[in-house]
Amino acid sequence: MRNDLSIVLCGQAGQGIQTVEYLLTRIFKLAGYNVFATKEYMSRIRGGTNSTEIRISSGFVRASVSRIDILIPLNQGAVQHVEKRISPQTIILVDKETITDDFDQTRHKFIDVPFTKTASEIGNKIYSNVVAVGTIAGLFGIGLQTASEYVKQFFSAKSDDVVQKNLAAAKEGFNLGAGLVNSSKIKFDIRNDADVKNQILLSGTEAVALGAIAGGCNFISAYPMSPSTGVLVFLARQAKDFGIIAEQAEDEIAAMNMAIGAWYAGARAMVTTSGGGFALMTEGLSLAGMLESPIVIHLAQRPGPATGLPTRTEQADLELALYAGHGEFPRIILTPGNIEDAFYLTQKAFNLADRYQIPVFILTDQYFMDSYYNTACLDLSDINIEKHIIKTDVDYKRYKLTANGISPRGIPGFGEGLVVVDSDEHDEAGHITEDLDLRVEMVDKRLKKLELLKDETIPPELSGPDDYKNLVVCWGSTYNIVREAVKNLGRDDIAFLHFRQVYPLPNETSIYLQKAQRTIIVENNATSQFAKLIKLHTGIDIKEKILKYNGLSFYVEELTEKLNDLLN
Amino acid sequence: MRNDLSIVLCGQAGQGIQTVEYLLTRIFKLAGYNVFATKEYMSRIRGGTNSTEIRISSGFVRASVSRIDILIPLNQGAVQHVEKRISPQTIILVDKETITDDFDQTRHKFIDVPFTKTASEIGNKIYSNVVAVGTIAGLFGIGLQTASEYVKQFFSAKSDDVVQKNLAAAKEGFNLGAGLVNSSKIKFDIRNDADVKNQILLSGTEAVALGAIAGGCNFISAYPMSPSTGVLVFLARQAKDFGIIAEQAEDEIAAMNMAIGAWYAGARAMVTTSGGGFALMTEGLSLAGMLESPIVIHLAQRPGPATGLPTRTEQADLELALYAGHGEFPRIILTPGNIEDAFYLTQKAFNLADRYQIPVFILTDQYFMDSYYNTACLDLSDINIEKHIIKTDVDYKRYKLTANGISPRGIPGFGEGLVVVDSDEHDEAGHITEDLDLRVEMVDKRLKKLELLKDETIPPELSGPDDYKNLVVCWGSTYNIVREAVKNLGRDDIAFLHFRQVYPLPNETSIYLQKAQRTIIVENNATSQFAKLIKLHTGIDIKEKILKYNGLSFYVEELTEKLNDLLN
Amino acid sequence: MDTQIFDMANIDIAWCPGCGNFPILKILKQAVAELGIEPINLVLVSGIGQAAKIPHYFKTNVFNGLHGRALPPATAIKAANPALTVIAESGDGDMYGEGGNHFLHTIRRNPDITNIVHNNMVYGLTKGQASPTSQKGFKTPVQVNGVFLEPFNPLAVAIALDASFVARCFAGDAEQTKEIIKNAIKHKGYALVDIFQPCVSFNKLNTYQWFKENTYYLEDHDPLDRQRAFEKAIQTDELPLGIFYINPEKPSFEENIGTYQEKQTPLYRREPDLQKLCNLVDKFKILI
Amino acid sequence: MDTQIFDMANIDIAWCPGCGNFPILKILKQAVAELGIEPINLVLVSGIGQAAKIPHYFKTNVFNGLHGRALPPATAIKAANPALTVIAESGDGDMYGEGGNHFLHTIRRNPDITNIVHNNMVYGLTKGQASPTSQKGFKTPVQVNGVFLEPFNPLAVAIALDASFVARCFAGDAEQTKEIIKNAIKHKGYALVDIFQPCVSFNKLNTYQWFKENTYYLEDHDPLDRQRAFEKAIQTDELPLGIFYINPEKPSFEENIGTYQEKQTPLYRREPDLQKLCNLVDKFKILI
Ligand SMILES: Cc1ncc(C[n+]2csc(CCOP(=O)(O)OP(=O)(O)O)c2C)c(N)n1
Ligand SMILES: Cc1ncc(C[n+]2csc(CCOP(=O)(O)OP(=O)(O)O)c2C)c(N)n1
Ligand code: SF4
Ligand code: SF4
Ligand SMILES: [Mg+2]
Ligand SMILES: [Mg+2]
Repeated sequence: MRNDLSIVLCGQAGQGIQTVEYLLTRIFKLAGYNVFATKEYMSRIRGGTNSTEIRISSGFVRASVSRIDILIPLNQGAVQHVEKRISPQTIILVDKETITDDFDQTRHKFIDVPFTKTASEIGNKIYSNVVAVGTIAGLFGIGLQTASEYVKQFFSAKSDDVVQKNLAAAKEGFNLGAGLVNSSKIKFDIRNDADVKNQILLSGTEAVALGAIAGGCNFISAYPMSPSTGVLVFLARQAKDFGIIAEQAEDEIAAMNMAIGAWYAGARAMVTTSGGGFALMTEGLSLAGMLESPIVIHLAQRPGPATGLPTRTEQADLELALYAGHGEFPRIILTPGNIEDAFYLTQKAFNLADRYQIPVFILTDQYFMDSYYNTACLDLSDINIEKHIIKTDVDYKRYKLTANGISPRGIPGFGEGLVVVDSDEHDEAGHITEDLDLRVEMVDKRLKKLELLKDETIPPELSGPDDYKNLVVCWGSTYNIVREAVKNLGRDDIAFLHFRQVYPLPNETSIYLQKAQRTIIVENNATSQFAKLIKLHTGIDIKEKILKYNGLSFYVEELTEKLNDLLN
Repeated sequence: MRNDLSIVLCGQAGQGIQTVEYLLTRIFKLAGYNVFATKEYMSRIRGGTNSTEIRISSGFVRASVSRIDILIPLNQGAVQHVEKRISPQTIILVDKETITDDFDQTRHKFIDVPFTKTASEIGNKIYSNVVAVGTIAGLFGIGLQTASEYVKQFFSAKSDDVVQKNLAAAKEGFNLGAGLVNSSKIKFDIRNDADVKNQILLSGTEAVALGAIAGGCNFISAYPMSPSTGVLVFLARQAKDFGIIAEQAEDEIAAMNMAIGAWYAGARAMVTTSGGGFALMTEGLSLAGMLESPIVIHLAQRPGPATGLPTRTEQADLELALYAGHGEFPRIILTPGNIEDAFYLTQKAFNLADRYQIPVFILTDQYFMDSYYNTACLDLSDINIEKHIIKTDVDYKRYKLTANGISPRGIPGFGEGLVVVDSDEHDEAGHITEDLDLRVEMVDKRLKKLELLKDETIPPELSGPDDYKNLVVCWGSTYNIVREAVKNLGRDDIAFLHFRQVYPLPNETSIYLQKAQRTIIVENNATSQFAKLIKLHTGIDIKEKILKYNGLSFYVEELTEKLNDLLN
Repeated sequence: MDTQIFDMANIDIAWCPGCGNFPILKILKQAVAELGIEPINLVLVSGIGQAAKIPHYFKTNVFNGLHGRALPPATAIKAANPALTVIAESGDGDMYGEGGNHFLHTIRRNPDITNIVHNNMVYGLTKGQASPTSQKGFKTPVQVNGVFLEPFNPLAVAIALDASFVARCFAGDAEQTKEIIKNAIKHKGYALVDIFQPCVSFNKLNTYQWFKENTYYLEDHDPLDRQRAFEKAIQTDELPLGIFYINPEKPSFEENIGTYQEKQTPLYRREPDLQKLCNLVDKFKILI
Repeated sequence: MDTQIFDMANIDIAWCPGCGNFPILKILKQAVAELGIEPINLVLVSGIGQAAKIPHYFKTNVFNGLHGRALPPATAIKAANPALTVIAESGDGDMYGEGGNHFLHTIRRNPDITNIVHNNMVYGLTKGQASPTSQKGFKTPVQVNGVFLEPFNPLAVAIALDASFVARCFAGDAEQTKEIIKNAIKHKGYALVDIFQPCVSFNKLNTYQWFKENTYYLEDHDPLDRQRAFEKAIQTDELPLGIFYINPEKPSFEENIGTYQEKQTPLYRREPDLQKLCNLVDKFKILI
């Protein structure tokens, strides 16, 4: 009896999948089940076919599987949409009344559940979503109590009648589910774990935004762009409580130049965007490089080129982040692999940006932004907001030449000095210069900082036996997928190495790679950009590559299989 | 008696250096001397101190030297401005009346020449520039005839009086020069060469612009930015004669998107810009990648980051050109090393862009744009303007999947078909799609073209013995400087390899590099970007680097010395 | 001409049921059909957004470019081949937000194109943030306390720049909108048509009803009177519809550039004169 | 306050002798000095161009950013620390060309900054190409047959967008210009001051003389009358100078964002409330 289950809801945009997903994940968590959820959806507001995957388990679940144990199709064509992921074991809870595609009973296991009828009896079709929620709860023998309580809370804003109707819907659904169990059409028992109840359920978007607040972010300027908008929305909602200025700019160019201006005046600013929007920010990135301005850039990747697939995922803007901006200047690129990373790295990004006066990237992607799972509550105890601004004296010079290249950063109005920054090559005071010897000193000064950064990189995380023969390399959002896939292989000769900082590339990299007899890299892009970065900095050429670029992230089984094929 | 001479004019912006330079170079050429000229100047319109170097020789001269044989200072501080380049042999023709800095006669060889007085006697100080021109002519015993004729032509637009006065000025100057020779204060004899007279004198800017016309360019949209503006100016001037639409856009974003639109409608379009402006074009670059639109980009480099040194030179935007644009798509980067290259490569760029439906870069820099020399007239006999557009039929599909990834390109209004292009991922017809399998096919289609490009690269040029032990690697504008420096070394164990195409990196690269015992790379940047590209694609790590990034290109002697130091 | 000629075979339209984009699509097809413009001679240029998807539901030539960047390619396409009818169409965010600078300078350039803006006063495709034309007080996930910026006034700005044709209409009124669009297309030079378009999913403030109640048609208004046009354009208590301003004098961009003074041949049919090029190169011998 | 407090020690000014930028530099120093603004409380924000070099000749805080991008950082600087006096200053190409979109939307935002534009009707630093405000017929190395685009009308556009302060003056008239600038700085909200500035090197058309002959000061003009302001703004036979329009009602961006409702402390003096953050994080347990 498996204790790891995947439930998929599939239907049109705007059909209420989100509500079902929202209720189910919360109820499961309250009931003490480990939960993971992610979604794939089209670039439209209504119609089409989208799907949400919810995994529940006795242990941690943090990655997407293709396997579907329970499918709830909500519209015509839904089953077909996920066809490839359906197996003979897949239980399809279908409301034959609403969904009339003729299904091939021989190939699939259909169970007719009268969601709509039940709902109508309660008073309105629209309750069918909650009926479905109840049904699932029933299937798992989650106390009706828990479910009802949450449903109540959830609709608390609504009129009493609506609340009651929804409770009834949950109850009826629950009975439907329980019925299925009793008639032993279905049986699961997934152990639950009391601790989960007190854990938090957090998405990549929320983790980045919370990390920003924890980093002291008090200014965000951005232009909406999927999948990066969530961070702006989150901070806008928290603006009042945390004294954040959250401004929607007229374009990405304004967003970037505003953020740099904000840092100049003493704010801690960030931008959030995606590939095309970031392209427009690259002149501003170079400005930050020249002004030696801190700037935190959340770059949420999606498939390109150009508009590409706006609501899908990819890891193909690594080289863009690495080389964007004309001229030569240092930067840091952080690539969170899990929700906790996203929080702590974003928090750290503000400190790094401020200390080194450089651009710091948080590189995520749509899969990462839209995925969430339960995790132990974030530890804020040693959150430390480093402010590296000084009170200036009368003869303050913004670009004082120092041994390590870092000049104390003053801000206007704080102290007796004047703060002069200039996009032209400048002298120590910050004023425009054509002194070509000084030019060389300033270039060296800016590039020196790169040396400092190299000594303070976040090492990659090795998981698996120290005496590994095979090494799987990955970065960013694929962390948990690779982890589970490698675990599935059940071999004692394989480990995996995940990079949460890709640039500057940590010094440990080559040591880890040299130890391996075989190295396989896993990337969500078509040209294996990270392998190129590794080759450039270590000389090591990773020849075995597992690449995916259809707009989706890897499924655990898919990756397991690909790894198996390579290794056997 | 040396037969290679360097004359330097140094003075304020707007003081007429340009006139003197213009007259002298033309007169020298007409007199059958080989001429090379280049300039360094400040980012201002009046004042400051700029200098122009003119080299004349019996053989070809095509690179900048630091040595100054004759210096003509035109303002206070001019001598100091070029101090480092002055030797005891340097003859300084100074008009003590106007330039009153107290010179150190012991260290420098000053000859007082009364340019201004002479001019005033003729009628006006302003003739002093022409007096100076005459003087130089006299020094070289260039027939007064030649000089006068040219001066006459040059001022032909002006009133007769002005012409006469200038002729007088030239004559008086000539006598001054001749006088110096007779009083044997100075003596040169530089053989001249009848052929030179019929050669053309062409700058990098002119060569790129002429190449564009030869490539069938009939649309240029650009936003002014040094050092790239000259190409727009040149084509604007030729617009009427060659039916070119030359439009100054409101910003670089518009320029890029206009050019792509123009190609869509059947024009052959280019943009010209520099680093910061190009940064703003990078979203549009990605659009070209997705639309599979041809586009020719002239990117004239200057020192960054940000505004940097607007009128200076650098080779630090190679990586930007390589990786700009979000998402993954192929491109070509051509890097002319001499004037002829600039013409033929730009011509070819339009054919390549059209054939492969990709962006093609012409990567130059300020030194290259502003330098010129005499060369054999351009051979237009086998100029071939390849047009790769087809007449469409009713069921035309813009993105038809083909074996090599290239889909025949139709344009609207030509044929029965409809031409649909889309920045979203699209189907064969060009319409937006969320079919993720099709997505993969389209990515593969676009990237396939990169393989074709790799088989058609322009091989690097090896100069020197085939059995070289030491190899000097360079790209773009340093070609002639490296050539002369290597020649100066006078060793038979050294060769140099120049890349006029850096991406895709020619296949021959590793063969050449492997043959060398020692390889030294020469780049006009601080981080040796081309060495990184070579390492990435060949695995060969060039450790010995000669880098310059003060805003100037290399001087031949400087490079010779650096090479010597490394090799001995 | 039958509008069906512009219909696409079995397509799935990605707009929400009830969206104001549907009537606009229908009206536009009728307008071009009635003007007898062949699909092969028409180019729809758009940016990115819900409105900007319109070319995918329209059987003709399409250049669907970047968000905010429809006008520059539209200008270039018309310049490269004046025989084509070019319509640049997108949403309010696209044209007035991201694309604001092109809006200004395309008006100055005055290419003979039609600029249709689906003005739903919201960012639809990105799920309901404020657009430049969003009304004050409009609450969104980002403008949590409601919009406080002054709404962008496209008509007033166009008139300030002496645009050659400036109109506004309402997607809810097919007949008048169609006529206005036809006039805009027939007009030589840049023509702005700002269309009020209800977004049923994200703009619950400016609904069909709201637009009906808050708009009226200009009457005995002289579109040659710029001063009066401006007065009407800045009226906000009620929003006028119709043709606000026409400047019939202005030569178009294609006329001004001179490329077509001697011959009408589009660029793709022209060959560079290599003989002229030889002569030009030779000038670099004589050097004057 | 003595204007010398703003003088820089021995600097080489990169402008041409006779350039209209010199008087503007002098006037601006006087204006801020007379308003008693301390150098440490003033920030000059500029883009790139000849005009944009002005902060390098001015002893105060300076943010010399990118070409066309002075307004966004100026807005942010003011928002991050409202105690600072912020002036965004650049040329016509910078502000109305490359920066056109920020011009539009900064007016809508209405930050309490002063936007000074040195309008020499040409691109000076890049050697004389047309700028958005270049007059028709103006010949340049790029506009070889003379400019044919409609000149950009910054005042009319600003009034169309209901900018809160709109003025124009002439560098050749120190007294009036100084007074206008002082009013602009004192005005709460966005203030546009477009200054006619002769470029002696590249604009031989619009000289000191030309501006003298073709301008006049608005008289008994009511700056609260938007309609009339527009009428004046679009006058071209003669160019009016003075304060065209004032909208005294508008709250500034800093007021609207609410960040300073409770306390005036600038952002750099604030610390995030980690306790609140803990509570926020805890919400992700209860999940409503
Ligand atoms: C450079 C860039 N920035 C942002 C986006 C994301 N984006 C797509 S559509 C859109 C705005 C849509 O609003 P509007 O133009 O009014 O069109 P609507 O959907 O309302 O019809 C945005 C911000 C993008 N595609 N490209
Ligand atoms: C992105 C970018 N594009 C182009 C340039 C080149 N550039 C510098 S100043 C300038 C225009 C100058 O004109 P204006 O703004 O009117 O200032 P002026 O020199 O006339 O005072 C241009 C195009 C640049 N620095 N950056
Ligand atoms: S979101 Fe609004 S604009 Fe977009 S399709 Fe739906 S209703 Fe139309
Ligand atoms: S070029 Fe014109 S604007 Fe620039 S400094 Fe000279 S006169 Fe002034
Ligand atoms: Mg909209
Ligand atoms: Mg100007």
